[in-house]
Amino acid sequence: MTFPTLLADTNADFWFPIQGSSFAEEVDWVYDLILYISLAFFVPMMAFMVWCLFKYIKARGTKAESQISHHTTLELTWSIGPSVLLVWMFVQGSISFLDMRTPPEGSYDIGVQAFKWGWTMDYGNGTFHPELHIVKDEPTKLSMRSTDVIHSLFVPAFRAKKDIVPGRYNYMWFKPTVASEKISDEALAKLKKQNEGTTWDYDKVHTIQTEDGERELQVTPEGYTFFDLYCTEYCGKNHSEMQTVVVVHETQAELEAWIKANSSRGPIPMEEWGELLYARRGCSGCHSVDGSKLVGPSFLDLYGSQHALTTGENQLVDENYVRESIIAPKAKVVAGYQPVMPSYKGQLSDDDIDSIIAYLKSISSNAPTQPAGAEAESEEESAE
Amino acid sequence: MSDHGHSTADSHDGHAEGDFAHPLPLPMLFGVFGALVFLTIVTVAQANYDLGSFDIAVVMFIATIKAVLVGLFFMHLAFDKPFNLIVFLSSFVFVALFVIITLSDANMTSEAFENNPNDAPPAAAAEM
Amino acid sequence: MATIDSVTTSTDAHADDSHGHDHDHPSWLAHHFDTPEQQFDSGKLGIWLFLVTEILFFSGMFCAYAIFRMLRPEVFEGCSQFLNTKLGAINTGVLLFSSLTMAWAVRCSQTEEHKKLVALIATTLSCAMVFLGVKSIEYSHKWGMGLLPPGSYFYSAANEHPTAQQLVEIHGFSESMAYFLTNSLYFICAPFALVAVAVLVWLIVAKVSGNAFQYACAKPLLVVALSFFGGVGLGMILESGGEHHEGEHVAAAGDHSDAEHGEHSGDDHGDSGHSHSIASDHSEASADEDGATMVESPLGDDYAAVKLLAENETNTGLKDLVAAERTQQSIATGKVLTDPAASDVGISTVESEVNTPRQAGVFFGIYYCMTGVHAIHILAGIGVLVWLLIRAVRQDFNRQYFGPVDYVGLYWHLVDLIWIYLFPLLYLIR
Amino acid sequence: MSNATLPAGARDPGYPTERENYLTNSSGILSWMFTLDHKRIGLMYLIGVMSAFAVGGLLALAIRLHLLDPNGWMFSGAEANNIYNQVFTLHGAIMVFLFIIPSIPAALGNFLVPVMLGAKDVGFPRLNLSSFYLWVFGALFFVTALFSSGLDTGWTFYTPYSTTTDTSVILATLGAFILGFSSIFTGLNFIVTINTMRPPGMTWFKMPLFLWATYATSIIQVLATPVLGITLLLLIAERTMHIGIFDPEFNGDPVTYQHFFWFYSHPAVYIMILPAFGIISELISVHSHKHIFGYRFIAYSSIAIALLGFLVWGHHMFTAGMSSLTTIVFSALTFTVSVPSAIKVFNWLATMYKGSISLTTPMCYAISFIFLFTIGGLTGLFLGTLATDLHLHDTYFVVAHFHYVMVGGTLIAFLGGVFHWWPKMVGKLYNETHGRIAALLVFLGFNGTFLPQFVLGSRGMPRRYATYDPEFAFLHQLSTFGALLLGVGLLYAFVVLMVSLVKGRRAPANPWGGVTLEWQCTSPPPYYNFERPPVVGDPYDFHNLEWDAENERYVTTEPERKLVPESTPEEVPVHAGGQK
Repeated sequence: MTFPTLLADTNADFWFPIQGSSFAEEVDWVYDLILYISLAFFVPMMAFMVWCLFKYIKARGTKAESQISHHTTLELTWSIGPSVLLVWMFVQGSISFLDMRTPPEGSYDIGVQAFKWGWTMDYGNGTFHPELHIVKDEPTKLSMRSTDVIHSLFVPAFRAKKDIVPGRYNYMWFKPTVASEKISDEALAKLKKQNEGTTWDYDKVHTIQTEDGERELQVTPEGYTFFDLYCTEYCGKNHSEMQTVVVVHETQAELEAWIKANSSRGPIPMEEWGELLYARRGCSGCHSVDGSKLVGPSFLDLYGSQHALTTGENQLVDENYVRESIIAPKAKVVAGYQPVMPSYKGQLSDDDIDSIIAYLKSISSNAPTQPAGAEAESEEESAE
Repeated sequence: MSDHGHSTADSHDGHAEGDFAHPLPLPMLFGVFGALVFLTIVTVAQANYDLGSFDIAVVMFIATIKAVLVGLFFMHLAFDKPFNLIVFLSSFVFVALFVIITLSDANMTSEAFENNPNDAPPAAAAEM
Repeated sequence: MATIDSVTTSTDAHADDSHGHDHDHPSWLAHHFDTPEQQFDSGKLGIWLFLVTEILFFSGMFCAYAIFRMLRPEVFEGCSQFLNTKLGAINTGVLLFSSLTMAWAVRCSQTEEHKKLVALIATTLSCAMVFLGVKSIEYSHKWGMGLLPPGSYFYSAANEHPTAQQLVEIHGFSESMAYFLTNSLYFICAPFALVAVAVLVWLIVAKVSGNAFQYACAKPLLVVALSFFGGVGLGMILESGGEHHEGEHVAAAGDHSDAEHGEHSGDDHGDSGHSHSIASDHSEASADEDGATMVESPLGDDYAAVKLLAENETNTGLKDLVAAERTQQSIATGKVLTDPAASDVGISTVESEVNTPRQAGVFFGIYYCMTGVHAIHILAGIGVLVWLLIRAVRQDFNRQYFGPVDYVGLYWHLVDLIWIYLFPLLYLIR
Repeated sequence: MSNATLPAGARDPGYPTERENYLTNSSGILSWMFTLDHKRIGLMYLIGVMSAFAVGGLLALAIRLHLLDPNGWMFSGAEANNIYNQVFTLHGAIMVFLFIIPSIPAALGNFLVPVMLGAKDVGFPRLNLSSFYLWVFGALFFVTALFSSGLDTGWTFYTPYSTTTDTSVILATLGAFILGFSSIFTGLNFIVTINTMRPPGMTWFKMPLFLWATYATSIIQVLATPVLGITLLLLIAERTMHIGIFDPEFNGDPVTYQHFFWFYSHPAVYIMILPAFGIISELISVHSHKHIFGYRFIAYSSIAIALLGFLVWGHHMFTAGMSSLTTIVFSALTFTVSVPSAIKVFNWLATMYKGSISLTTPMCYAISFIFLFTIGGLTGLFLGTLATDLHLHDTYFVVAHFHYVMVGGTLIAFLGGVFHWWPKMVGKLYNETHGRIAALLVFLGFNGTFLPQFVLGSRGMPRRYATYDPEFAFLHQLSTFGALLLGVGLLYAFVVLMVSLVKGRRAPANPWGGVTLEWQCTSPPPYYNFERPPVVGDPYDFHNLEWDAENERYVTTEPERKLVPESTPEEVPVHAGGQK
């Protein structure tokens, strides 16, 4: 696998990943245009130089054949001549660029929250998910926000990129033209079984039996093939891990079904939903569940424990404190950590927060049996 | 030692004897100072009147006249080598370049600023 | 030419002025120049280039000023009212006068009037000191009121001059910082007082030991050092004169602010999250209702100032901001349960907490940067002028060698030039 | 001078005596520390920037070794990503601020400008020394930052990351601030020197092209660097006092910071590359023994690049959220800069045509330069074009592009310059064969390192990634092996130079056959450069040079030009009476 494939049925060429959006063809065309113009200059120039080397390397002391010092016509020609080509490149590039900056009316709007170090896509109606799911041939507009530092959203297959500057509203749009595939349920079940107990590795290449025979695929936990989505503006420690995937659905209905399935807890127990939220909403980037210290305190045995705050006070980790820390993370920061967590105010429903609390309780040995009492107690405390 | 002065104060054309000093006449210095003080009073006085959007223009105009006076006479650019004047003025060209482009870009993108007092999030800006 | 001209018997190249093979060089002409005029022209071009760098250096701050004034004109207009025009105008006059004396000093160095030269340089220096004295009154006054950059802004119209204790308790300053802020004038004056004493001691020592040269240097310098306090006095008189006007303005604003506090006591000072006993009276009144508020007001300490600015009828943006702030508070405290499905609060609409405006502070951030860097240039100017003064006492300059006076003069005029722009831009916004 | 085999009238300055040699005319560490001799200051700079380059180069190797494996090979543990981020930040900051910017102007420029000009020293020798010490202080700040808590912002110090990270941003920015002043003083000194200290006869168009390039560079240094100064100062103020200009948390705007930063840093790119153009113009002409082709076009294009360079900073920010209009205007302006750069390359090629080329070590570097810089320049077109830039911005394509310009351009030219003027600086000749092998290794290693990165970038590999997707592994490994080869080549070149100090043959005054003034004084030059102002001819007129095979040197056969007339010159030089 000298030049590994991004997707098994890729039409990626030597220079580029697969053309996944309506921009791709245009951008690649401009790229090729510049490439061929450049080669048309580069190759003859270098050939000329090498020829000169062969022809004019002389013994020391030999006088040069000519001492010509200038030739105004020639110089003017090569100064002005190439400018025409430059204008061509500029015009082509700018036309495509304006196209890429102007979203068509009625684009499908998805909110994007970028944070250190992860993504949350907002599908409306309280549905949030780290993966970007969109519909084929449907112009999609991303309204992007960052609350910490500058990030940049880049989907190579779409040839689209835009910085997400905190303090500003940032937009981008694209129209995907290639849909993701979904592997069969049996194959997915097999993969799930193989990956039991580990976090899902998106980058892992699986050998999967499909209708077209055996293929090498990277898939999401739900069995979709995908395009990579990177953060391309340096944003700190785990910048290189600030990646997610784009899944392109064949139809709007398919996307809506997926959104529905991910919109709320549904029938599953609270702890389990909390665990899912922990993975999906970016908590895992900063809070471990194995006791190791990352950017934030570990969640293991957190609930019910006492923590010193940066102000020097002691704080019991109870339901109120957890809720406050999710909504206003910078109000009470545990000593030894930076106040860097973004607020989840308005992004988690009460049920979501309760689920996270339930999940925290489930992985803590300090969790008291009578949570209601703790809550009442802390309310008294803060009333003082 | 001050008595040994070569009394070149009055001979402005120092170049003739290889002398390049060019002392400015005192009345000129005092005249310029008087003009500067007068302009300061004018600029303070005009601040009491609301000239609307002309306000900044008027203020900058007065300040620029003052700056020109200081430059030409106190800094004797009026009598200096032209090259020095070019050097000095060129700096303003680059300042203008820097300020104008940066400012106009901030102006054109200001609707995207989250805490722009005049906005709610722009609903669907035609252009991003 | 196998060996080069053995006439050169110079000792060493690095001890510059002692270059042996240029016997016709006067002591003030550097070895690598041919004529005094070449030396002067080189220096002059050099200093002009340096001034170019200075202008570009300041351009960054002017650019920042222009951007933020364009974005938030009402904030700049409102905050400019806190600056005392009288002090600014006096300082402008002082600097203009110092420019006059400097230009005159250049003339004296060219005409070799040495005594006058010393006197004029000393006058220029004294003006610089007066300028700094007035500036220190302006600064200390604002620091005490909390008119600071956004990071530490704590101005509140209701309590204009908080005590050190209040600063510690309400605004979370460290005790030493609070002490500094409330007594900043003394801290600023202390080094100048030390310098004045040092010069006095020097003067006495020089007099006693009979060192005429040092005595001649120290005498004008003592006057210079003392003029700082002249400036402080001048500033105090004018500032107290200006207090009336400013006090009125602020008091009026304060009334409104208090009224608002009465109505919406829930959104009080940000640090009520730490809810201790709060010393300031209006906060105390609201403290009990505050109890359940766990969430820090994102507007933070300068909320009062934002409200103050929101008084302006034209300032709809800030009015909305204050309104939005209230709604958010009630949501954030958890008193109002939000159903995400119903309200559809998404990423693009949620006010992010870190992006909270500290509107007023930005003006003061830029104000301190611009005037502060300018003041640093004044200090640097004082440094070189002192050097010039000593050389002038030594009678170093003549009509062939007056470059240093001229160069320092140009620098000094540029500092003046920048103030000519700073004054209307900062003090005279309507 | 007593050489029988040469035509009558052949002249050569011979060798300096111990007392005249600027290296030996005074001794002791203090005579170096407090020297005002531009040549000694230049040599101290050379040692300084080479040490900085060594540190930056080792950091670069660490980066490449880490990227050998998709999950990181070099650093491990919980802090691996952090270490990687600090390493690439310091690599960038050290290379840019401590090496590339001062490399040619401050090290070679200090040595050459007065000598090429025919002056005794630069205009302000004390300022020159102080600018060297400012460089040292700036470097110390960086070292302190390195040893306190590192620096992980990237060399661009983008806000709000730089205002929130807990590494030593303040120390590093203070260092860069100080280095900025060092750079300003150097530039100011050169402008004054070139304007007022030219000897009689040295008109603007008789100046060697290296001086034109230096002059253009100095203009940028004086005009752009102060803006960096104020930007960094405001950044420090933002970090300590939260003044609310750049930090969105306090109502500032990060894009404003980028405008401020790139207003300096784009012209700074030309501070880095323009002097390299100057060196290559000298090298190509001297080693082809042929008059430089299109002197005026090359000279004017240097000035044009310097001025146009101020108009294009926005092309670093195409994806950052500028308005569409600004973006398109900046794109259009960006293309204009490519024209003067292309003019130079065409002229160099034309200079080689019908020349008499000696494939010496400096010439090898000059040829590498043309090859690599052309690639660097042409790939710039992809980044100036808006549509392709949106895809390529902040990917390895950009990394490869600027390394082709900065390393393939500036570093190669710097090496070429060092090898070209080494005999002049130290008075020793190095081994040509080994010098050429080193140049070849550097060329191959460099292409091995950075060619794969173009492909990586266009395939979507983002830059500044400590770990990466496995599909990029092969190209990354290729690049790492190239880097190792490049490292070996550079080390080899260094050894060649060091060995020459010990075992090298004594260098004649004119080993290559150059006509510019520095070849008319001894190797090494006397401390006073020229006893009296030299009389200047065309700096690229090779008619009157003859090869003296017996002594392996070039000599002048031209009848001795009249020195300065003892009486008052008819044409009054600029500094003595203005433009007359």
